[in-house]
Amino acid sequence: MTTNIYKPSLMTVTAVTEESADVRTLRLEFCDARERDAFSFRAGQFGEFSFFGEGECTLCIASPPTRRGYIECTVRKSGRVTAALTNAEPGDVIGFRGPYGNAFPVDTWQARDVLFIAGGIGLAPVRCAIWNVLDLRHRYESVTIIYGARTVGDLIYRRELEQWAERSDVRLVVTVDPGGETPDWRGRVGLVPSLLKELSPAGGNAAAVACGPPIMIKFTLFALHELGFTPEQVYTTLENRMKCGLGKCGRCNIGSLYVCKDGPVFTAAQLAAMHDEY
Amino acid sequence: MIDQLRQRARELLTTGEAACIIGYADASVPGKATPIVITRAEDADRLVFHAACCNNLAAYLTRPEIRKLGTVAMVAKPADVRAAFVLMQENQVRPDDVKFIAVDVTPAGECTLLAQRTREELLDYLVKNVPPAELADDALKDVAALEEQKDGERWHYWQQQFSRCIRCYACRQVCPLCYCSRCVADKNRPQWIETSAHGRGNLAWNITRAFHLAGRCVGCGECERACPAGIPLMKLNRKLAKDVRDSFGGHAAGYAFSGEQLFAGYSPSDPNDFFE
Amino acid sequence: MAEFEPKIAAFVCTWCTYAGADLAGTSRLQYASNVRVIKLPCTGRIDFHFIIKAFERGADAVLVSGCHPGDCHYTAGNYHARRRWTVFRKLLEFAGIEPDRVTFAWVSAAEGAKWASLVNEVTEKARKLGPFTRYQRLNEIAEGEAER
Amino acid sequence: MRVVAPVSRTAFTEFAEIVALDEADFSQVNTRSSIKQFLFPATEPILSYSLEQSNVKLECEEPPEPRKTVIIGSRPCDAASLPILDKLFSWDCEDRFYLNRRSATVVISIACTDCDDCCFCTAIGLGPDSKQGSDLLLVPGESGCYNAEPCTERGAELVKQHEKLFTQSAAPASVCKAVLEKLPKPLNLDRIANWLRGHFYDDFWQAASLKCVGCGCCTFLCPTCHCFDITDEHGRYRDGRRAGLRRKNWDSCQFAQFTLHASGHNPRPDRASRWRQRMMHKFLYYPERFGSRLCTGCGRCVRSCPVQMDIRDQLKAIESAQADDDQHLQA
Repeated sequence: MTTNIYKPSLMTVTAVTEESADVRTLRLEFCDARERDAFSFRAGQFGEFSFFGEGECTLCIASPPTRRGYIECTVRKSGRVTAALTNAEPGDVIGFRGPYGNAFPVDTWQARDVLFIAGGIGLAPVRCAIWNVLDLRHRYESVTIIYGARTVGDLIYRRELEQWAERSDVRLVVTVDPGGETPDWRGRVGLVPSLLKELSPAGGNAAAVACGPPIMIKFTLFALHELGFTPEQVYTTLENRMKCGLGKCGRCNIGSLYVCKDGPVFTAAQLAAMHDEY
Repeated sequence: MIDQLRQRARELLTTGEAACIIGYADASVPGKATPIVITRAEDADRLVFHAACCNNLAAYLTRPEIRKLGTVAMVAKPADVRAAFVLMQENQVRPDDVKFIAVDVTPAGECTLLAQRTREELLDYLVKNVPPAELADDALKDVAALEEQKDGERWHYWQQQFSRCIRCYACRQVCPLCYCSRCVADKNRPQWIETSAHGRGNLAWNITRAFHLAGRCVGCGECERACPAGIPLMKLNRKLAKDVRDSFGGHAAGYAFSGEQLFAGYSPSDPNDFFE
Repeated sequence: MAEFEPKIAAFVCTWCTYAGADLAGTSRLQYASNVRVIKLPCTGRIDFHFIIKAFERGADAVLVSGCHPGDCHYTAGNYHARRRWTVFRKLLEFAGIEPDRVTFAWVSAAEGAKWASLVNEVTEKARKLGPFTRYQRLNEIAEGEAER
Repeated sequence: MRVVAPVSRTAFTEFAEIVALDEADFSQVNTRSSIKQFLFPATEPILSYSLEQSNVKLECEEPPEPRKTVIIGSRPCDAASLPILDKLFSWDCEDRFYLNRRSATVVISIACTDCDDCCFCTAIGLGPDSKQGSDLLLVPGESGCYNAEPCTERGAELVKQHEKLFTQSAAPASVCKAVLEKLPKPLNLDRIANWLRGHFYDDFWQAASLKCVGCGCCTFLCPTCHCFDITDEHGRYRDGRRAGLRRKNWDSCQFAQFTLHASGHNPRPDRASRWRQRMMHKFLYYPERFGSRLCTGCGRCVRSCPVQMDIRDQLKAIESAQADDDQHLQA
């Protein structure tokens, strides 16, 4: 057993899915079978993914805990590490530390309606929870997914969007921002918050998860409030810059909360009590 | 002198010629001075100028927080004026956005408020009265002493100095001419300069800092003064100033507020003797 | 003991020196094999960081070469570069790096023979200087070998 | 084993390894940088790897065996930083890089008989002869001797091991009295925390940080600042494999990139928000989370600030602002 809390496990990239021009999903399997067997996590947790020689970056685990034997991460090319990760090929070995942070309380959503709202690459953490819920579908009441992206080209997990669209036990609405549609686009055009108001899901016995760009979250939370969702019913994940993921390096804090330890999942009620440092 | 300075500051603020004054105030620690930004005429009495007023206030001219305030009038020592001139030359500061409350210290150590106000007047003053401090014979003595040593000794000397660097970047942050919004030391694609405070990273950083100021450094000495590790950074800056002077027709930075920056240009007659 | 074979990084402009090196090759000129050539669009593109990075990666010497003054493909890239190096090489020397560790040269596309003899000369200089132990020591410390 | 003490080899005094006691200089008020460097160095490898395409090997995976270290001549303000840092590096999961060194380090402090214009330990609830963090506190006596006060079991053990160096003495007259008179009055730190809690959004921060140039001097010299970066550095090839190190490096909340997101968004986009973070972290967040303040009053941030920012002035201003608020409330 290592005493080095910064030591990553080695994982092999077993599949790479091209999600959009600059977004890839990597499927990863532990090189060490014992590590694989010992590993478990909960939906919403994150890890430190590293490409050796380039460094570490913080990403949520995008695959659900209900699927064992592998994890997935979805990464957008934006810096030194993410560029290396998006260029990774099957067979490459990368580092992983985790799981870290808290999780979506999916168990407490049982026998309730579940509403998932995501924007852009914000679908990655939500996807983890979506599959978690869908893999145990009988435990939950209605499942609604509202997903928006700036353009058609920015939509990720397209194959899964099709799967969800085909399911009778899932209501899926996909939208792109005005101007982001293509001639053959058959989904909706419009912003997520307005679409949400139009669909007006009932807040009474529901849990909502909302992830996406800050501006979308802001207006989505307003909309949910108007629809009668209490702030305690609404969850989101924050992604402040982190280095250690372990509550040591001192950069992800919002007030005296460490996003890496007290988050990344927060309720809208917690969010409202926080200062604007995310 | 201080009454005149405060009077001038009040004037600039009340007439609206300047939205703020960057100057010096007495610091909480006795005998020291600290930069101060004032926007109200009644605060002009807090301004001071004496031997402990060392910061190069031109460093504030490019800060977003200061730019937001509007036209700046700065209490400026010759080195500060020179730095502001380089900033103008490099199009970082619009000449009309800066007013000078120019001050100097006479050879006898007396602080004076200069009558010169416009940049043309101040340039004339600098050219006539203020030779570049970094090129003074006395200042170059320790450079020459080091040049005379063997390369191994120089290597050892600088390694000892750089080994103390903790990469706090105080040298960069106080420098009026280190204004890049993202310094090459903070870039990582590619990572030209390792961020670690080990010998290799520290050498790369200190060489880079010095060279990026070649032909631009006005010799105010703030980097060396700010360095918490006591690295003699001015020795590098002076060496470069000297080589630039000797190689490029006596060039000294900050004696022009327009025209081409030294390393933005070239001459077919530049030194060629070191090429095979 | 085998003779020390220095590792030399050569940063060259693609229009002149690289073509010159090519000519040396097609002319079947024999010269030292110690040089690793890194091709850049112009000498003006050869940043001083390249030289430092070469030493950080274990080079014993560096060669920088491009078009003769007046012959730059981009009119003045080599003039700009020359002005910078005039000062930079002295800074390196001041920091304690032997001047012979870095060589600057103009080699045109027609000067295959000059390239060959230049490489030989640079290699000979580096061989005489021996391994760049000063910088290697920094590398060892930075790479944790001192502790290992 | 190594012995570390203040030495004056250059123009200023710094902690360094010594081989003979006469190299040490115990006469200075304090050293330029703090003792944290011996437990939490400015840069340290936390992993080494080598790779050849997709074949990755991790090497040196464990924290190194620490060198047994005796720090002698640290000031009580430096020693006091260690119990504060212990909390951070041991809560939730243990950073053995720090903690292994910590348990291999003995701290012998010397109480202060002098201070300078920047010292303010008394304002922060410590004093020239505080024992926090020291294993053994040496209080200068009148005849050139030191009165040794063991503060931990380790300190007591040390005295026992070296009995012949010590003689029994009556409790000496406190030599710290004179310096106490020169040191500032205690601040009401609870009052300060109260103000901070209610003034996250306040013009104060803009005014207080306007002259800040945003260097890392204050954070790097601070004995309690502990934020770090993790970075990879490729090295040269070794046996045909690309080798490299992952390093843990000091980082500073005053740097713009500290919190910069990959998207370009920065939750702390300006000097004011970064300075606020430093003050809040020291006097509100860390106390809320770990029960102690991130400040020992060593004065280094005041002494070395290139623009003479003075945290004491700011604390005083905050304290009196809250006092006004309190009074207002009562009235």
